[in-house]
Amino acid sequence: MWREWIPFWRPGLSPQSSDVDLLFTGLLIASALVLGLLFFLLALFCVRYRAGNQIDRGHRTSKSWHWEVSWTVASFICFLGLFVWGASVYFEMYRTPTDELVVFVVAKQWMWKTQHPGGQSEIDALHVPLRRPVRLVMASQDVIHSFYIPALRLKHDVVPGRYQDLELEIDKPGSYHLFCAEYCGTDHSGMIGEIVAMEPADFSRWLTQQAPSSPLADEGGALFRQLGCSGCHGKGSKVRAPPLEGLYGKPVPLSDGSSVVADDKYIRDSILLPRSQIVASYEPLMPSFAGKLSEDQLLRLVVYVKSLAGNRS
Amino acid sequence: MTEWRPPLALVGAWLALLGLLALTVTLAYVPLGAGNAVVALSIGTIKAVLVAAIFMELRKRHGLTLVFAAAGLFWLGILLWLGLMDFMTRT
Amino acid sequence: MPEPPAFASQFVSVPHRDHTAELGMWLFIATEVLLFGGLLLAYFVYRHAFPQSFAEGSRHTDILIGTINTAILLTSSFLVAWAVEVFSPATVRIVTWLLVGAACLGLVFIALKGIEYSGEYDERLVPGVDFQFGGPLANGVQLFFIFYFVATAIHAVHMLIGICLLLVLAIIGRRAPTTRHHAALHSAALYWHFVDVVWIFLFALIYLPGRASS
Amino acid sequence: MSEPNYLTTDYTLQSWFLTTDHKRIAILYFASLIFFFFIGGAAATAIRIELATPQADLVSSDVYNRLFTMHGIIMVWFFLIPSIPNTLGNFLVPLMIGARDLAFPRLNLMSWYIFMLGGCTTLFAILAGGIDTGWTFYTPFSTLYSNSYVIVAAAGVFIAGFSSILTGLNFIVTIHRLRAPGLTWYRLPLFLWSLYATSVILVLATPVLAVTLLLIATERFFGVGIFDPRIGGDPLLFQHLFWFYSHPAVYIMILPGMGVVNELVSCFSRKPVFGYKFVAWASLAIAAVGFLVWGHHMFVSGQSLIASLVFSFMSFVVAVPSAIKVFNWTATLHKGSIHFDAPMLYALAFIGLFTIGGLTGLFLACLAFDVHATDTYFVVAHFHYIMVGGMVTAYFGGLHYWWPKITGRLYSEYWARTAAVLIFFGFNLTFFPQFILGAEGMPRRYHVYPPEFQVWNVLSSGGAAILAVAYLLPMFYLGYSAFFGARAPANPWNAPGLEWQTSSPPPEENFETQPVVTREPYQYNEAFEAEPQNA
Repeated sequence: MWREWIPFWRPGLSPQSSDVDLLFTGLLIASALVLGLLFFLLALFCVRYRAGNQIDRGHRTSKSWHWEVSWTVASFICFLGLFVWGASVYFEMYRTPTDELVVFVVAKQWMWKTQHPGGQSEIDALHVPLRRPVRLVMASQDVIHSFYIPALRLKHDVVPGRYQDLELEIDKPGSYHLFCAEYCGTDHSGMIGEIVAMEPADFSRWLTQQAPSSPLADEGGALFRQLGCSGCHGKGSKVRAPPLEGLYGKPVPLSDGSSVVADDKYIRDSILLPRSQIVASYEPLMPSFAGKLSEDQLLRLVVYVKSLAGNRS
Repeated sequence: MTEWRPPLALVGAWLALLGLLALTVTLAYVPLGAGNAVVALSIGTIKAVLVAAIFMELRKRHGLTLVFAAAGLFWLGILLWLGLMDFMTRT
Repeated sequence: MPEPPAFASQFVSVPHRDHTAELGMWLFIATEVLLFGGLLLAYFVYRHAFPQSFAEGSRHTDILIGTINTAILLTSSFLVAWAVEVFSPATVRIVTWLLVGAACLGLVFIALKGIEYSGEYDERLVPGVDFQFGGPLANGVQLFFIFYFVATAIHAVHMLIGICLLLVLAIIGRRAPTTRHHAALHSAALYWHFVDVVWIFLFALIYLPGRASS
Repeated sequence: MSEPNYLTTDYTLQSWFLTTDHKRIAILYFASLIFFFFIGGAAATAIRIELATPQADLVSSDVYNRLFTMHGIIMVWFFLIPSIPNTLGNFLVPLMIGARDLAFPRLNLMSWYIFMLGGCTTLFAILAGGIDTGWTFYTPFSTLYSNSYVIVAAAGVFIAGFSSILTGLNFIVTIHRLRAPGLTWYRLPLFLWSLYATSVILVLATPVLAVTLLLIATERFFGVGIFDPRIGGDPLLFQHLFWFYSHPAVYIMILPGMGVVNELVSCFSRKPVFGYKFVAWASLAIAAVGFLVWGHHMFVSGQSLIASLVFSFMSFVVAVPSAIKVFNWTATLHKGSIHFDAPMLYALAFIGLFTIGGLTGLFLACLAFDVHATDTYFVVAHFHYIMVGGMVTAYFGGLHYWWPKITGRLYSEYWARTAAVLIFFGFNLTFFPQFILGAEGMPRRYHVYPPEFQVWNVLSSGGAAILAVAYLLPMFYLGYSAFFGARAPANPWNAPGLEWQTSSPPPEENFETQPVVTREPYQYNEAFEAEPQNA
């Protein structure tokens, strides 16, 4: 890594946080230079040209435009550089790596509930294996919260009514703060937790030690039958509804001629707002489940539909 | 005694506005797909221009008055453009 | 000079005062444009997200009343513009009647609006009070009707203010019409026309979508 | 001094509360703003005392949330936004352009009454039980979950907004139409250019806030509304509408401060402002581009990446005119003859603190760093550097500079300099540690916090104590001088501006004869003390 050649450089917890730290350092240096120059000039002028000091005040600069143009252009170029740097690091955060571990996060006043695909759930805590990209799929049950891990320089709001992805990866074992960064009411400052990063082996041991609970997909399947979804989407039902087997991750042709990829968000939207995106050659018959499901139940359904990706009917 | 009579421009504008209203309502029932929205908003804009130019006497004004009248529309454009940009480019 | 201090001391002449007042009114209209602009952004965002719901919601509005109301407003605007145009000491009577007529048309508009609202109440289309709408489009339709009620209510408040202005000017103007009254009438007319323009767009956004399909 | 001035023409209550004299209305605003400033300041003091320890020991979480909300709402809408425009601006706009009054004097009085109505409504909400939404009123918390007086508070802010609109409208029309003969645009004091730019924002941004608050109140009242996520509404739409106003509102708060600093720097270095036209147009550029940057408050909210990119870029662009101004002020000092009177101390403090605030603004405009720093104390420190270090400092500077003109009295220079220095150090001690807190990741609006943040919080609270004392000082010596100070001459700084060419305090009609302008602005001569005009 080329960063190791920077004097006094301490690598961060993750490649991404190192990038942000470097950016921060760059911003600090640039600001210090500007501030230093400005304060130097202010002090110099204040001392030299204080009233009563006998000094040559003739030949004042009267034509100012070339000064103006030069410092305007200089600041603009500096700012442009900082903008490009900041934006490129930002876009790195949104790159989706392969082989991710997916963890679901439900935020509600005033707790974080995290759920592993195997059904293990935690309150105000999240255990993750080291050096493995983790994708958090986050939803809020009530107001806007914000999932913030200062040590990773990572934050994203969790807005009710939609899923929000956040990619994270940790390279060093330890436990780190988890804060809610968007004001959410009385116990906002109590909505804090812990991110525990463990060696992969420790992590799998930890997973098995958790209270046995059924995998999310199984619970989703139970809900699927309980809510009557299987009545239409199930095999051999009378009503003609799009089959869900093998759906996840594939493009879906829509009735208006466009197509979308069936990701978490699409499935969630299709449950809540079934008629916003109608699958080509199907009738818009499905009722909306908006307001009838909690975020916990929704994500179980999504996981269930996702688990059907493997088996083609 | 003719000084109470409305100028022809006003009467003309009024009749044109009523005509455009009839036109826009009629066209709303003609299936044009996405064109319906375009037609409705275009005719709305023409009507608004008529009101502004003739009833509000903007055609007789110049300079500052026109700038002030346009300022609100310009900033409305900023609001709609940048505001909609987010919603149109969500993935 | 019929009016000894014809204009306040910060002005140098009557035209100076009147042009200043007109500029002030135009600036106020610019403010109002952005007031409705916030609503417009909301409308376009949701129409973009729920096109079918908005078409469906639109089909549940009363286009007959909407069209009549548009014609009424256009006509009352015409009357006011007429009054401004012919304003002079010789035309006091006709100007008064034109303003009263415009204000009455405004009241008819409000009355029809009330009938329309009560119709929507009977159809249980009032979000937050009584909203029952079956089917999968319900949410978008509800958003549409929230926009509908907020936008038309704000517009109606503007109408009521305008009606009061017109009536006050009609009453004051019956006495010797002065340049001051003309300036005031001119400003009030600008406001009234602006309210008219807002309605022209609200009409296109609320009543017209989704009529051609079902 | 037997000539009647605007203060002595009439002493009845009615002559104050029904006045249409812009100078008296400025005094009415001034008195109201002091009141609101100390309410907001009291809330800030309570917050800093609470945060001296990591636990909750002074107040409960509910009270704490109400305190910072009250601090924000009062300070933003009832102090910072009206501060310079409605007091100094109201007083000076007609004087500086050589006019008898503003274009619409009765509208001006009306806007004060509207302001007070809004202020009282908000105070009622606070006294009745408070508001706990933060000054940003984010949905769906404010509409569906908060159980506090959101509608009343929103109504108060809504009403006060119309006062802002009317003031802005009045200024724009006045500056366009009532300038004295010979006073061309490029002869206007730069303070007026910045007030003009401010007014543009007031007129064009405030209505969007008004309609947004209306939608909030509707949603809260009816239990269902346009931002409600349960029916497919998008809380981010609220944020767009809110920040369309509230980001330009930041420029409402800082532009007048910049305007004041132009006057101060020029007067106390006895030189014209360097690059007059660039500074003038920079004000308008800030006002215009300031409308294109609001989405930088939403980089982690889930808005589209493209929107974030555009807003980030525009945020860097809007920093350019601010940088131009800072460089021009510095260049103004070059080869000047610099006097370090109290107003100049404030102006120099402004330049330093505003630059720090502006540079940290760039940190926040920088996408990747903003992800870390947004909603932390870094943001809190940043905007306090702009609004308190910048705006309030400039306000104090301007108040001292024009104090002789407004009251006709001279204040104690010794105490004024002491207060200026104290404010500078108190301010930095209060807010610089908050940058460090934010960089370390302490979120804002936290009532209790992990103990490792305590050191910096204690420093900050200590600084706040100094700052509180420093802000109280001017109350005493300025208050004293208003009644017992030495009489001020018409032009104590020997300044060429039109407002100094009439007596102190000015007569009710501002000028005995209509002034005619024949010179460029800021034609200072070396002599700092004015010649005694008539003994």
